Amino acid sequence: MEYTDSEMMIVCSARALAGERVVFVGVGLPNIACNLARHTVSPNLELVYESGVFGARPARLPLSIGDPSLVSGAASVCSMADLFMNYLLGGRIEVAFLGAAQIDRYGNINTTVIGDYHHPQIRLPGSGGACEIAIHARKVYVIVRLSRRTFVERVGFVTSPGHLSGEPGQRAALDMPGLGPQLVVTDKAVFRFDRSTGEMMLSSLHPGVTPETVQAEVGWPLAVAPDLETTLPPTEQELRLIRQELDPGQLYSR
Amino acid sequence: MEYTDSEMMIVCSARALAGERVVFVGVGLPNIACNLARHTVSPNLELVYESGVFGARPARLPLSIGDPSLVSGAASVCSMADLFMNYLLGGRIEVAFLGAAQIDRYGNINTTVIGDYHHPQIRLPGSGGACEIAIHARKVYVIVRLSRRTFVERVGFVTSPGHLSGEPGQRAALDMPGLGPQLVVTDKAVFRFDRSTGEMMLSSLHPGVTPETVQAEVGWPLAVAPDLETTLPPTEQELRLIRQELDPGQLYSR
Amino acid sequence: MKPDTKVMTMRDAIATYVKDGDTLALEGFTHSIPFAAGHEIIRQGRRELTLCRLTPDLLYDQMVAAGCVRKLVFSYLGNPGVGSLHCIRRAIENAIPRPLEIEEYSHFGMVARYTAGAAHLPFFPVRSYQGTDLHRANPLIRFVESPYGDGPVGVVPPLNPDVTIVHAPRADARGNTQFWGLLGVQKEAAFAARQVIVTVEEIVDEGVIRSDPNRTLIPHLVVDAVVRQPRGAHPAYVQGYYDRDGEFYLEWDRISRDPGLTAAWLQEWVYGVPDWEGYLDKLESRQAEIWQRLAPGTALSEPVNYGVYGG
Amino acid sequence: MKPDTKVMTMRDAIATYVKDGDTLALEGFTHSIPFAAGHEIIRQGRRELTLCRLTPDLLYDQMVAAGCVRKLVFSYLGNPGVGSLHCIRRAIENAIPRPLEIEEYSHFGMVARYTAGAAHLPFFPVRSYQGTDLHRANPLIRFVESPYGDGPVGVVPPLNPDVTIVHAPRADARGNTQFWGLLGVQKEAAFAARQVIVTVEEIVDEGVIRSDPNRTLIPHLVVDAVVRQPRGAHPAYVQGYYDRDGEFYLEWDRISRDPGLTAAWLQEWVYGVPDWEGYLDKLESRQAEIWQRLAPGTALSEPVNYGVYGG
Repeated sequence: MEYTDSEMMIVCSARALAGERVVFVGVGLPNIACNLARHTVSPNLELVYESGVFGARPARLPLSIGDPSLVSGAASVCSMADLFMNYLLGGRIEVAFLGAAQIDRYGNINTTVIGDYHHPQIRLPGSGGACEIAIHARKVYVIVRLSRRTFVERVGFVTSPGHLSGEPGQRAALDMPGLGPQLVVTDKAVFRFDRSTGEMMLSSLHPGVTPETVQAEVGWPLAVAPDLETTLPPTEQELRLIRQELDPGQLYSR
Repeated sequence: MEYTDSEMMIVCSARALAGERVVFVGVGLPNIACNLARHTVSPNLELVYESGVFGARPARLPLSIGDPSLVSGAASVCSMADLFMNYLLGGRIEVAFLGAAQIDRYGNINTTVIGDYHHPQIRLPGSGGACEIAIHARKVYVIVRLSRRTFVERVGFVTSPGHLSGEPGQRAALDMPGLGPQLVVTDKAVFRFDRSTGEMMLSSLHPGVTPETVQAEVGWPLAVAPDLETTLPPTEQELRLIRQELDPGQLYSR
Repeated sequence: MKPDTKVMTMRDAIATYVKDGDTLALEGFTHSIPFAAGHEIIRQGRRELTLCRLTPDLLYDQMVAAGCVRKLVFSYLGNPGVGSLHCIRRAIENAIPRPLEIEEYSHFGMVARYTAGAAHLPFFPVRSYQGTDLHRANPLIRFVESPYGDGPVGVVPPLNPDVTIVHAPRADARGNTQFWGLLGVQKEAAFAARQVIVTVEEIVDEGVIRSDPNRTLIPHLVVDAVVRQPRGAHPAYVQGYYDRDGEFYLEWDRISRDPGLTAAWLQEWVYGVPDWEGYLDKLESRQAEIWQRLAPGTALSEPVNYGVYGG
Repeated sequence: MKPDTKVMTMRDAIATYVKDGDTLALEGFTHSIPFAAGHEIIRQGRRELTLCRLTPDLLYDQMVAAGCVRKLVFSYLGNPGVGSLHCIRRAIENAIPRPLEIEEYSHFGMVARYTAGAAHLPFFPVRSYQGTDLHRANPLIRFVESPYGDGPVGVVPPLNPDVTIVHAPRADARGNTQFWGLLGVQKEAAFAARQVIVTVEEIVDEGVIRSDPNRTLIPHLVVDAVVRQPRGAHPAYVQGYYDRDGEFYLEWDRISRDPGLTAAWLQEWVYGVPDWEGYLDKLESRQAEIWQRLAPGTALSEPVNYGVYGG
């Protein structure tokens, strides 16, 4: 069956939620991925939204993390102070998804600015909750399209810390409870991180993609996992769920 | 008309609420005093309860600050975190009432222990919210019966700071937003504090009480206000309100 | 993460989650105090407990008298509206039935400790304690210099109980728990705990809970056991369910002054009954009209519309 | 203290309480954003404002484009689900229509600033910012050493707006204001402010409010003005009243990319109408079916019993 890049990213993200129980979910692809995981690899997955919602049962595809459909019928809705303090800092989040305008060799993420902070070339949205998520969630999964503009040797501004300069123990020394980024899902490949060097490494190539294609879009000499795999394409069941139930309007998965 | 010591204490406390708008109220005499003030000198007085209640309309005389009658029909009921943070520390309280097991020359209050802290002669209840009240409420009114056991030169343990050692500016130097104790209402007399020395001084004698009677129950040479007054006895209206409306069972005002 | 089916008997919930030596918080400010759970802890003979609570109230007085307790973490020791907690005073003043260690704060200090515990903050600023002797009595109360030039600020450390137990009006079977009336520190104490037992007046269909998600202060995410225990807060009250049994608070003042009477009371009302149902049976056999006496009238909240979006 | 009669027109409320140079917080996370109040501020020509908000959203994009704003205090600059806030980007990147000072935090940093502001705490610990460049960009983010030996902890200072404006489903005439749905930081921002304006879908009898006191997150104690302004959050939504007008969020992306179109839009929809009723009339004249399109179905909360005690 044919599938889109977005569908592949959703499927890879969903599969990586196998065995996980509590996920901090952003809107768009992560939202669809989390719901796909609930229908497949992780039926008891609990979704927590930054906006204050736990245990949502949306009657439609939510258009933002503040969508009213997330509230009606939810198990609990709390203030943002309670959400950040009691869920995120409280260590209840096992996996969180982040996007990135830039991500570097060690998984550090920039969503703040391109160019000088005070005289920016491009002003990006900023942290939102990403800085706290990167520090406190036990694992971070990044969803981002592969591009040389995005995958840079060193980000110009660290909004959300990854493995910092790569030396082991740095995160713990800076009192970060979370393990940092564990997975980067793109439209061409999936990356993991080398535990001893903190460095991003190519872990799985989507069907038909070569390592050279990936390297061309990455701004540093890319490490390759010894057990480099080819990503299993989306199954019929996964595609059916995405297309018929989770994003019937193909708003995000097109 | 005849009246009891408690009724006199209630009336003195209520009158001192003239012009005040937001009072932090304990149960018992302060509760009745605040409600009497609403019926007389301060009709717009707002009552805040440590338990989390604002704008209570109790259908009966509440037996504790946690009484369910304070909740039903209240304007707002919040958590204790919100009550302490947003009302008390937030500087919204103009007057608060405190009791005392010991109170000293400078209005410092002990409700923790008589004797050594670790090997106490008498273990008292402790602070509750009194320590924060003494620091943050703009003014503190103390209601306590006059007794040499209670009015001591120096309290054995400071639970709730008053004017400390009396030197002006000490409270501000310790970052205390409130002005400290302004009034001590007893069954024999009313005391205020000298602004320049921080010292308690006899301000008003209840009818028939002599300065000597008061001095006999106070453990230091008592200063006397230059304008020492005789307390006006409870009016008929005040007594009627207490007896018929506010404490018809004479639970506290007997 | 917590399993999906959490409804247990009180006996099983306490036996499963409460161990000798644990640090426990049985919270509820005047309102909805988990007496039934506390009695079961006494009955099961737990020992060497550290008990945390703003206001130990009669429940901790009873648990101290029963010899369950090594240490008390608190901010106000009183029988509200009545006077002293005599059993706790005996333990502190005279080491009866055993020495009792104490760790003492003010109310806001305790609130801040639970809040910091829930959020895994290393400390919480309280802007309190300056000019008092409380930080001399408790070296865990400390001061930090404000980095904005406001001088030293009192701080307290996080409190993370092994088990928090709260009593609530209603929850669903998974543990989504709703509260109304005085909220105390129940939410903070639950999120701060490693394990949470919720005892409730009613277990309701999850549709009831989900019709009003803003009232769910404790989500199933943090709940380990749900125990249906109607009237489980007696002699305290539950807003809208029953009134406080003020008579018992007065009677306890009389009983607790005397170690012999206290022991006899524990024997009769706690050890001498198999469970809370036994306690309630005994109560009703003595006072046939008790629940009529304590019944409030009805005052329903006006509903709000959450709206249906999509579907 | 606040007077008893607080119901005012939007025009009077803004004219009375919002001054040039003020620090304002118009809060509401996606939900219940006070657009009507913001438009009135633009219409009255306020200048040199410092605007605080976690997510500036379209409202602050419009206020920046209108030249009201000197400085922005924020944590996320985005058109949610759509993309950039083009007017704010133009101001930051190219000083159009004027230079815009920024002071930037993360979401929890902003939440913590309001929380500290409400409680008059000199700082609030967030356990964040280590390993980032955010504290290099904003020197108000600092670190203190934990007195319990946990190392340096990120802290933020209190935020105390001159005026906080929130939109809510209902309040009584004195200002007791109830919320359901997403709660954002409305409570904290209100308690932190020197003055508070509440705009509401409905002003209800105080009996409605007092039937459910736990839902009153902002008490009349801190409220200065109550403005009845149905549909006052359009194009944002109010839970149970109307849906988000997603089409306008998309349209604003197109309009706001072009300074000329932006100016024309402000002229037509803000300066060119006398008040929010004028805006709504124009909206309905263009889209007769708009409120049917945005109407949610009904999903009422199950009532709870608070009980009648005494009386």
